Amino acid sequence: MLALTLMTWSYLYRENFFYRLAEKTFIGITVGQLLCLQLQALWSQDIALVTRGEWLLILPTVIGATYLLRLSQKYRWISRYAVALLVASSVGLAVRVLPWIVEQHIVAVMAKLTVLDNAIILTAVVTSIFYFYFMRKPGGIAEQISKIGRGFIMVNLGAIAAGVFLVRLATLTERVQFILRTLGIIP
Amino acid sequence: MGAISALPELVGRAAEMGRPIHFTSGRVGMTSFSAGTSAAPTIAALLVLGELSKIGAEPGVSIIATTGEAEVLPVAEEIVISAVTAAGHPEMKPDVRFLSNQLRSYISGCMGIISREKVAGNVVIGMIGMESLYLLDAGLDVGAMQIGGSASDSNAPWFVCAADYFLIGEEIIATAAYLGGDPTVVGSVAGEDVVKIIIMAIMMVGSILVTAGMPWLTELLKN
Amino acid sequence: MSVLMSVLKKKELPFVILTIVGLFFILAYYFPLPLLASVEKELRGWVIIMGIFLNLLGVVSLTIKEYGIIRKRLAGWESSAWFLVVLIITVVVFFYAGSSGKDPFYTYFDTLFTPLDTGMYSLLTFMVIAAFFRVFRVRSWESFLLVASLVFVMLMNAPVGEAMWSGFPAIGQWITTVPAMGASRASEICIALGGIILMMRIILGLEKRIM
Amino acid sequence: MKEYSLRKLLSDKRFLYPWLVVLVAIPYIRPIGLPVVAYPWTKAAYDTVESIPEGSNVIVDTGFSPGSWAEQGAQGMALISHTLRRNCKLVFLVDAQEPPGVMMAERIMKELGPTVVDPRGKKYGVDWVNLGIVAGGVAAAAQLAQDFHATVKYDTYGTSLKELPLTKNIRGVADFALILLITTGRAFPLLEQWRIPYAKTIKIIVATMGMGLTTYIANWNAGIVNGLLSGIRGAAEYEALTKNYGEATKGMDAVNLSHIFAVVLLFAGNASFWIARTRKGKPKEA
Repeated sequence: MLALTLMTWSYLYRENFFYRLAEKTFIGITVGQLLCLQLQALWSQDIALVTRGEWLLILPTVIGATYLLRLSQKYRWISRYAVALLVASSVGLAVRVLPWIVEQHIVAVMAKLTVLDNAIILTAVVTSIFYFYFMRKPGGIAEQISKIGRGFIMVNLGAIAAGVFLVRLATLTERVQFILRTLGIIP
Repeated sequence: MGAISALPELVGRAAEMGRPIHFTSGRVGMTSFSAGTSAAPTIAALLVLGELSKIGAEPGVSIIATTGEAEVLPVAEEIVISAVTAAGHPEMKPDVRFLSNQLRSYISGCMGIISREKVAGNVVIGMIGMESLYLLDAGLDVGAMQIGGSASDSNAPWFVCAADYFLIGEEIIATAAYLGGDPTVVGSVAGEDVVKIIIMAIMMVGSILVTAGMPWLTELLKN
Repeated sequence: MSVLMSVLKKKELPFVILTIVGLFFILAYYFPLPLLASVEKELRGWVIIMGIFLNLLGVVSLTIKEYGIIRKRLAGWESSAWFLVVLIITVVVFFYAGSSGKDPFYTYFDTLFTPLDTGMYSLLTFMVIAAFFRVFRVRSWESFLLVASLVFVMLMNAPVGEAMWSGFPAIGQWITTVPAMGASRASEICIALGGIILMMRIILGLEKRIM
Repeated sequence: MKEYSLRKLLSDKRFLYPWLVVLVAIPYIRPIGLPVVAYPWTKAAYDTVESIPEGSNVIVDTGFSPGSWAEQGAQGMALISHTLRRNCKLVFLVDAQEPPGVMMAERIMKELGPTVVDPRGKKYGVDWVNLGIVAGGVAAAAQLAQDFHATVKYDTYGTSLKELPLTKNIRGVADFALILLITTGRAFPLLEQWRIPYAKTIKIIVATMGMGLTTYIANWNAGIVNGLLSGIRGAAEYEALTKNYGEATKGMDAVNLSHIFAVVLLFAGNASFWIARTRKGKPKEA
């Protein structure tokens, strides 16, 4: 186990044989697990149900199977229908975020402006939206406001970077502790 | 937006050096994981891939696209095929590689490709999760020119600092729309800007009302 | 027959299907009638089943690509061969040992997976440190704001900041809850809006590049 | 050109890595122990656990994977050891989204067992139960609140819940006093389906990753969440509040050292950049 961790860390020096070994092992086991779990799911969620009489499920099975036709140059066009369905379902799901946005963000901003912080939050939101106001003309007032918004965005990104550092550091401490334990330096 | 004009520069550099370009739209897909917010940036990223393939078709630059979600594979291939056909090079084959659906495993594969192929350009765009800094770091090491941006705020800071051209948040989606040079795009974006003005107006009016002790607008929107 | 085939091969028909199904999903969400809801639930189930095939497609195409590298003896074919070996071992262990509960497959998988996963994960800390040193440069007033906010929030997170000056945690907390919060809300709102516009363009068939 | 080569060595990023490992390792070998001052929301979490009656039932969602053990595990251990010392009975469950969480509940109890809690007192089935994965999302959570036994029939080992002394008499949300959400974001919908409708009888503490903090602070201000822990820092604060110092406190030492290191690097990187810039009159890329 220690060896595997060190093999991934060897990338830090440069891409090398040990890293490649670790990488291919890693992809191999995860893809292998994916293959097995999906075959199992294909049986339990689909074929087993069809044989039990849910005939309607034959349809998605056939459509799904056309994805595999992509591997052939000649019949690739058939899978285009399945791709259309895939894009359609993703589109349909994406439109659902609207009510959530209203509740989570737009309503949350509305607060007593007499509190200085609330006023600053409102300013930050409005100026930052101006940064994403694409019809602005160069040199116009919207351009000036968007620059302030960009400043707020940068402050946000800095704060995020600090948070990410803390989170990732926790994982490193766990690994270092593991190495020290394996080497017997600490109990 | 600088990143649009940077694509030809990137392709030119790759053609000159005779090295490939690496493209990825990240680990998330369109229907499965937190679909609501990741679908649009992922599709927008794939449109950027299409544009990249179109520009790269003429000088014959090979573009390695990687993905961590199998459902991106067929969509990306379709987009690349139609892009290279439109550019008059239908013989170019798309090189889209599904690496693994597990995040870190996918990252290890991407890093391997970037450093082994010594890519000339590294385009990391879409709903990029924690893979952002791994891929940018690998790109820096091989001296690749990097273009990218993440629609997820928590991974955007690295792009601002480590990429040569970066896009923040919604700029990704807008860039992808503008790239095609389609006249209907301007109309859609103008319409969206009007919505933004309305949202800002609602927020300001709502705040003033709350300050004045009349929170009825807030109550109305909550339902 | 050949006429039918050539019509089917064209791109228009998939676009029509895309529009119909996409509009249906939107309608079913905003007008939750019982009939629409039940059809929508059925369709969601279909998407999951189709997802199984997509994953299989991913695995098969990856395997074919790696096999091609081995057959042509391209550079690095040895590592591709190793990948295939690991893949086959994993599949064999899975189906030979069964897959539920605390059985050999999970022991096998965990022994390899956990150190690789946490090892890769912790690599990121090194990269963050390197990035701080290499690329977090104050080039303009914008990058100055970014770096300044980074420093203050870092000194809020670490207790040592408090030990140095009690102002660090106070400023750090103010940054995270006031200006940063505002900017992140704006960014979320705009991404959602831009996403919806792009999706509507796709559904209405304005975005021809998608297929 | 000796000076030049030295500078080249110093500017190579690989030079930094061993230092980081050393800085993180030092506190494990020789702890430093700078005091950690608790945020108000962490103090609120402590007060919440203190406020529930001794011996109450607590429902715990451990929806995180082994990769986040360093953060979520530390928070879980700090919170759960406190509830156990107040003789609370624990019911663990996870959402289908995070299957490895089932093992995480076991790991927390295993690592706690011999150290903090008196191992003689705490028994499986009497003091804690692991329901395993409860599939079905929002609908399942709502049903679980109203009719516990109709939703889940067996624990993760396949024992009937009607036979276990702890779960035998549980009917629904009314039998619980506290929810602990120890998750990495996509929480089991206990917040929506348990806390908000039954806010009078049940309290909730959320232990989130460091990055999820801002979202939940808004909820804490609004009174939806009673207490909040965030990342390894939250765990260390909680350990300080309960005076039960463990992994997170040692981790915070590593955090201190490495944060100082990071700030120094930021300044060093920028200083060298500006020196190079003023000397050459144009920016030098890294």
